Amino acid sequence: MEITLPILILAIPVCMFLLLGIGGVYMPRKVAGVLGILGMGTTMTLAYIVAFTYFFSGNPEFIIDGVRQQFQVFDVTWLAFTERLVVNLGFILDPISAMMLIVITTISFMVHLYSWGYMEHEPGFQRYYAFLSLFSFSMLGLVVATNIFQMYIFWELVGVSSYLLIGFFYKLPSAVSASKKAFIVTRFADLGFLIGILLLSFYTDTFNFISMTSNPEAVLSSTGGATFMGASVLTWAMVLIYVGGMGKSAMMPLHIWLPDAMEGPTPVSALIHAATMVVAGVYLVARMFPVYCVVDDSLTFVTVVGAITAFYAAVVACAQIDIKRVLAFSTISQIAFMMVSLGCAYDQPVEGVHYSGLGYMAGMFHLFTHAMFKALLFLGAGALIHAVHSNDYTKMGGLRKYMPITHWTFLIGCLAIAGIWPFAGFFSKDEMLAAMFSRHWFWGAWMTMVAGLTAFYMFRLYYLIFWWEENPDYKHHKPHDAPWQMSLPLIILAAVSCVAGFIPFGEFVTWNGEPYHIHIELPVAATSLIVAICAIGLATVMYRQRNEWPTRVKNMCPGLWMAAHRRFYWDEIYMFITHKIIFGGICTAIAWFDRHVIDGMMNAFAWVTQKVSYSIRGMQSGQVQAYVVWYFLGAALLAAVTWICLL
Amino acid sequence: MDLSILWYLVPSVIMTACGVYGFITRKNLIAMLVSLELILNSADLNFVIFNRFLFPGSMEGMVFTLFAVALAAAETAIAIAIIINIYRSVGDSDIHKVNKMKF
Amino acid sequence: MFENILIWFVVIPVIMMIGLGLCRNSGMKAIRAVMVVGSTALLALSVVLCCDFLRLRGMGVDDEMLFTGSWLWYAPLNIHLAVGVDGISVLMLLLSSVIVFAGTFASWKINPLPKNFFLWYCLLSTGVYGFFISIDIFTMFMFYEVALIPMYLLIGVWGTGRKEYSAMKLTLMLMGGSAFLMLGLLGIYWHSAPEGGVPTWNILEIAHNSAIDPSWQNLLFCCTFVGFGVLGAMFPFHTWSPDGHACAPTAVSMLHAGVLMKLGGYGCFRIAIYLLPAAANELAWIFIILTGISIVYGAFSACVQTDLKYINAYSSVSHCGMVLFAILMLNTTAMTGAILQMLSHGLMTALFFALIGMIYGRTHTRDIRQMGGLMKIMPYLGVCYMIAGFASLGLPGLSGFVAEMTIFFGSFQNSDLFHRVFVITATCSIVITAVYILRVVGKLLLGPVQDKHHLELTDATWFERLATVTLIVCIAGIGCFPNWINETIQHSFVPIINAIQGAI
Amino acid sequence: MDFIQSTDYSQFVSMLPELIVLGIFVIVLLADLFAGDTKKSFLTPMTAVLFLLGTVAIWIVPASGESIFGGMYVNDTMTNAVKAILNIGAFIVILQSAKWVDREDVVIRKAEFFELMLVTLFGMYLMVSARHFLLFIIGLETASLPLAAMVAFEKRHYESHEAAIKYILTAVFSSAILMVGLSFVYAFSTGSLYFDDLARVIQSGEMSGLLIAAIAFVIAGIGFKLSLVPFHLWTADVYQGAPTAVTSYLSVVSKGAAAVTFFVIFTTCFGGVYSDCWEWMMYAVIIATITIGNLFAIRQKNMKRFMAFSSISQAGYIMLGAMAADGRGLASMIFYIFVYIVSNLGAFAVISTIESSTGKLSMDDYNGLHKTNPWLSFTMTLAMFSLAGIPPFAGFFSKILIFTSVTGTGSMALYMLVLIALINTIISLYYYLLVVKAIWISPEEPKIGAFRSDNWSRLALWICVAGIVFFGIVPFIYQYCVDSVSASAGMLGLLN
Repeated sequence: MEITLPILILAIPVCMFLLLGIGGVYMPRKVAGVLGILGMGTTMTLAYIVAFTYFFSGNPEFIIDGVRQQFQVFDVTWLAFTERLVVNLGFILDPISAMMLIVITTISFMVHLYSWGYMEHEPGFQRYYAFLSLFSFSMLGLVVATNIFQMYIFWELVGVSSYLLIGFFYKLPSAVSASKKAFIVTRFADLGFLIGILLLSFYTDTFNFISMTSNPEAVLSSTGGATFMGASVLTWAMVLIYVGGMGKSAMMPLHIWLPDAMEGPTPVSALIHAATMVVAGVYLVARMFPVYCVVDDSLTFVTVVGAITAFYAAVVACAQIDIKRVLAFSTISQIAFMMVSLGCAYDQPVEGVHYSGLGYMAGMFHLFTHAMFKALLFLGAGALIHAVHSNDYTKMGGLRKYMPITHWTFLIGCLAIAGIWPFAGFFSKDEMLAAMFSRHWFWGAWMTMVAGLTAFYMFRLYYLIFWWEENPDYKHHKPHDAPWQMSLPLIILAAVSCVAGFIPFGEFVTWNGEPYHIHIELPVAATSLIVAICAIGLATVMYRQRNEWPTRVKNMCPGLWMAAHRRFYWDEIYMFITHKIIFGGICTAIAWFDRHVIDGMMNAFAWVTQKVSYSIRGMQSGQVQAYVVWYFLGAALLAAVTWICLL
Repeated sequence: MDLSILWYLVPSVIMTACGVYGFITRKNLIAMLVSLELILNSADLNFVIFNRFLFPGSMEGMVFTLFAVALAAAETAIAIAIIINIYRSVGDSDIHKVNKMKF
Repeated sequence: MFENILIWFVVIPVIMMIGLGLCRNSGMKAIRAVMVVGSTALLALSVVLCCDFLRLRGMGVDDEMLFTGSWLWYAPLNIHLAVGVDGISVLMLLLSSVIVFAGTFASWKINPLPKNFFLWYCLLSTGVYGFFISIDIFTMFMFYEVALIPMYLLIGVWGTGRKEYSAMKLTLMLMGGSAFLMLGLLGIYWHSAPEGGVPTWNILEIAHNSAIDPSWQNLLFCCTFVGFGVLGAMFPFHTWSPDGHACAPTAVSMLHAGVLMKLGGYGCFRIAIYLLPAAANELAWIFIILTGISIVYGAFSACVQTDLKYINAYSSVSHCGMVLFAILMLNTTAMTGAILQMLSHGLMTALFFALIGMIYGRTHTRDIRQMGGLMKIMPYLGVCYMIAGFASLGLPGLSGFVAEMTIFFGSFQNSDLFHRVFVITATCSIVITAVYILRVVGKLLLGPVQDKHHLELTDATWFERLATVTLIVCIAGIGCFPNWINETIQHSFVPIINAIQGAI
Repeated sequence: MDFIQSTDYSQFVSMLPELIVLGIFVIVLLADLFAGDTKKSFLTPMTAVLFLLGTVAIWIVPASGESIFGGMYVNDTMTNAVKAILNIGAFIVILQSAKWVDREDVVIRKAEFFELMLVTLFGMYLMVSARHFLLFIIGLETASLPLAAMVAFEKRHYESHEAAIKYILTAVFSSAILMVGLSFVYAFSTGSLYFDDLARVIQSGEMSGLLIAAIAFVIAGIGFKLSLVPFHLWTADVYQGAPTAVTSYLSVVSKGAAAVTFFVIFTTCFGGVYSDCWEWMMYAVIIATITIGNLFAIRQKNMKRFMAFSSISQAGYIMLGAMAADGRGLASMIFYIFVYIVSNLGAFAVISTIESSTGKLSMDDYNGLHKTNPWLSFTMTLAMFSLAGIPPFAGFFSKILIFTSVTGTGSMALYMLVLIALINTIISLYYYLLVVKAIWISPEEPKIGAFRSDNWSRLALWICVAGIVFFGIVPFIYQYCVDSVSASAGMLGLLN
């Protein structure tokens, strides 16, 4: 395939960023918006063309007797550390990158469109579109990375664009601190990523994904069985790399930045913190999947972290008041789902498991569907906030007759995430659970429970927003549906969420490129469906209209509720560590030490010199006779000492 | 009886010591000058002695002494002149009164 | 003599000084004219040199030094005025020219005594250029000191705050360093020749003779490395840097942090390591510990400062520590990273100090607690400051990232535990850097406006924009297309690495 | 008897420099006598011009290179070079004293001032050329006694008298000690006080307490003129009290002559016991000199006293050349002296100009000087930088060259000595910068109004500035020192 289109896919957003970033100040906001949308639209179409060529052209570059190939469109040298260790910038086409191209460009375009309505009256409209383009560029660069270093580069770039977008309302201190928090936490994770890359590249002498994943055993052997603190070096490397993923994908304990990130504009949350950037971690694991498989411990680590996070986030989501926070935690939990399902995948046939790579496929599938319906939910939430001017469900309630479009689309989103047939979530979740059961019954059961919780809190949210009871102040200002630029994306995404489940995903995306025919695992599907429906029923009972149940439940175990509401005090712990220990303890101490000890030493020299010079002034007494005494003694001493020394 | 060199050297050493001691202890400028002369003379004495006892063949020590005496005279002259100046301006020839400049 | 292009790097500033001497003290126009013409000429000259150099290298001329020239100066002691450049010096000259150029515009409205200011400024740049072009350690040292002393007056007269104290401290500490340096150089000179040969000051000859016996090398290495390390702000000899930078006027901070501190790193590998390789192999660990400390130490101290200049001074300690740290790793990649870090740190710190100067010129405070929301008031400066910040915390696409990554990957080549531990420690600095940079950005540029009087302030003027844009373009240029620089540097390190390998 | 017969009075011809100085002396004397007691305004220009001509003559007329009076007196290129350099110093002093000697209470004695100065110069010439202790002593006294009169020149100032008495007493004492020392030396000799004969006698290995005492006393005696610690204590008071012109003369010219003489004596006649004995004495003395001088200079406020201590520590640096004790060392020492002359006289020229115009001498009076007298401030700054050894000014080169020559001997001890000296340069830099700070940085309003200094001192200032700026950059002066030394290396049996 020739190089033009891929180049353009990356070039258009970055040019748009420069154009809007530098020239934006001088152009009216409408122009800027239109430019941004058009740019993203073109990128989307190009991405579609590329992806479809990849999947359907049947070109031997892409598919050889039914097995999809990894194909590097281009791969140019950027920086040569040594002769062998060279950083390239390139564009890889393989099932997951093609799939991600579609996801990213679609959601990004939707958000561009939506923002035109949503951000209409905000100052810095042009800047906003510039940042969106920057983000799209970085994210696309990340998914098409041909080597892990390129991924790291764009990893940092998405981090900074997320920083910029979270802090878009930079006059609000909360937004500023949230953006700072997001950047620093992910940066901390990236440190792990970096060290992981250092280790890996030191042994394998390459950054390139294909050469690493094509024969992972070589990677293992290249480390020469080196171990550090009991674990093999490769395990360390992969775990550290995964730490980077944990940061971006908000796995525990590095999840704390994501809820705060909701300070950003809602479309941004939909784009970055629901659909695309936060799944970068999943994408990373998927990229390196074969290498993870050769060191099983790291894969187990992935699974465990995912499982804990999924449950934790789901529980916390049940006790949030801010609707965006609820969605944020549900995002965390869903990403954890994908992680677990990746962790449960095998890369070689296992007896008793009819398809070993199922977890991988399912995880990617869920990534795809989740992107769609979670973006839908966020955009819906955006519409609500747009109407009510508050993130808080206590300010809402009974909105269904005021905002029908929002209501229906939101409902579809909820059903999808709850995993109700025939919505998208059902299929992907079913596959994932099947994969988990095939690894170990425990994972399956555990995650089924989480799925139940998911259904519960989503419908709690849904009912509290659209039913419960009408908020009295609708009298003086009546909420209404959003303008078309905002409704259109909602409808499109809702439609996608309805049908996406029927895509034969396994035909396109599997860990080794061989197609796989999805079929419903009836027992698994049945259980998960039943659990979900029960959860929804419970939610209906509790929250359909105003009643005493919620308070009663809350009072049953107030401590638990409070803890869940305060997210089990993770932020407080972090606050303590960073401010009290690092700032208050280390930094202040070091600064003091520098000023008073090190600098004091230097001043002490000067001081001592001054003192000495003052104390010996008596020598110059102004008395000739004293002078002569010094003179004579000096001469005599000189003679005497020399005499003693020499004779 | 013939006197060994020591008989001559000891007095000169004593002269030196006295000179130094006197210079350090006396208050009066003139007295200090006198003690200086003592040291100078002891040096001259040394020269003469060494010449006489060690190198009877040559005359350098003697010549040196002659010059040294002359120099001593010149020094004394200038010193006296300055002492007079001091006496004029201070009204006293006490060395302890001339230590305005110090440290 | 004047047919050699390198000489002009010293001649032009001298001409500028003469020209300034002819200006009247109040003739601001004439003074500016001289400075602009001169600094532009220097910039052009270094660009020409750079292109010419690359052309020659492209033609396959691979002498160690190009454009060499040597003129006997003090015959009895075999002192020459010997010049010559390799890729590194060329880049350093380019850096210096860029910063001198930017500094000229950053100090457009300097007062009082603009004439004297620029006189000393030119003397300073003479020293810097001379240092980078000379390959005779005597003249090198001479230019080194030429570059040091004007700092005293530049800070003392035109500075702010406790300027007298800081100027004196800076001068004395740097001179203290150069005392040890001098001793080391004398030792190198007298031992430079093989038995019975004529001792020489010429770097290439000394390296070629490699006659210094190891017992002496250790002593001399410590002397020279400490001597240059003081200027490289190596822990614990760095305390001149915060005070000095905090009190210096804008252009001087720029030139000092941007170029002068690089003299330290440059000297460290050009003299200490290249001429004393055996000792370098043997004693590197001591200084690895010290520099490793200063990386983390500087970063941590920067976290709690409230004065903008102190923050950048401490971050300079951290970044320059990174330079020396990488040099001591004694392999091509890491040392290349060190040079990249020098360039990048030079540019971005210059940018930082320029911006701080501009902000200070408007708000008349450098205390971040008294400022806030400046992004709203002066968006241009705010954006530039953010770019500088991102460069400093190593954002891809800007120079800092390239430098740091090269350093990390290079340092990681040394596979023993000692090195590993310190490399990991060094990598931690990327997080701490992010912390203090974002802290400053958040307090200074974002958030609500703290002081209502700031609302009347204006954004950058044309010359300020010119100064900043020049630097930003260079930063982004290195950040986006690092490889040609990378290759140039790597090629220049070949002889040095060979010397080190040969001495093991 | 045969001495008389063999005496050949044509020998005097090869004492050309001395003859020239004496000639000028006589001319000035006669002019003074027969000119009647007008203001004698022609005296200064006449002396200056004659002196300049004499200097040029000394410089261009090649040295006879022969030793006369049976080797008592040597006139070779080295001594010629030194004399010429001393002449330049004296010339600058004449220029900068021009205004002072026309003050109404001095003017009647201005001829005497010049005469005394010429006499002392004559004495120094003898010192430098002497190869026999008798001639050396005569030269020393001729050089130091008239200085007492010059110090006392300010009749109306009490300080002048105090300075004079302190000077004369200590001078006589030290010369007495010196003579005692020489008498010991004589005891060693084979009855002759020729340096060469002594050198043959005094060989390493055969050390005795007497010899050590002798060497110590000689060091003390010459150290007095060089104001080495602990023989320096007169320096500060005398420099402070004496007329500024005399102070500057004392601080450079007599020091220079003494330094070279010291080198000659200790390398020729005591050369044999260099490493056994006096190397270590001088080691201690030099460290003490540099350090103590610096430590005292830090606190000084009176500029002349300040310069006194700075010159003490400078003397320590000069004597480093003697530690090298070889041709390179001597050459570097002479070069250092030359550079030191222009730098120090540059500083003193500024001080005396300011003093004679405003009578201000305290460092605090210099605050903000640059506002009123930019050129004087500029000169002072250059002089301070040069004294502190800052490139590209001459002082840097003299310092580095002398360090280089000292380390050239390759002994570790001398490396350490150089390190100590280098560290001391930091302290010295500190107090030199204090002056610069007062001039440029202190915010107060200037206490010294703008004034226009007379042309003589202008000329002096210009010469000094030119010297400070160019002596380092143009290498041929050092080359000249090296050549002259190496040409006359035979005359003085240099070590290694």
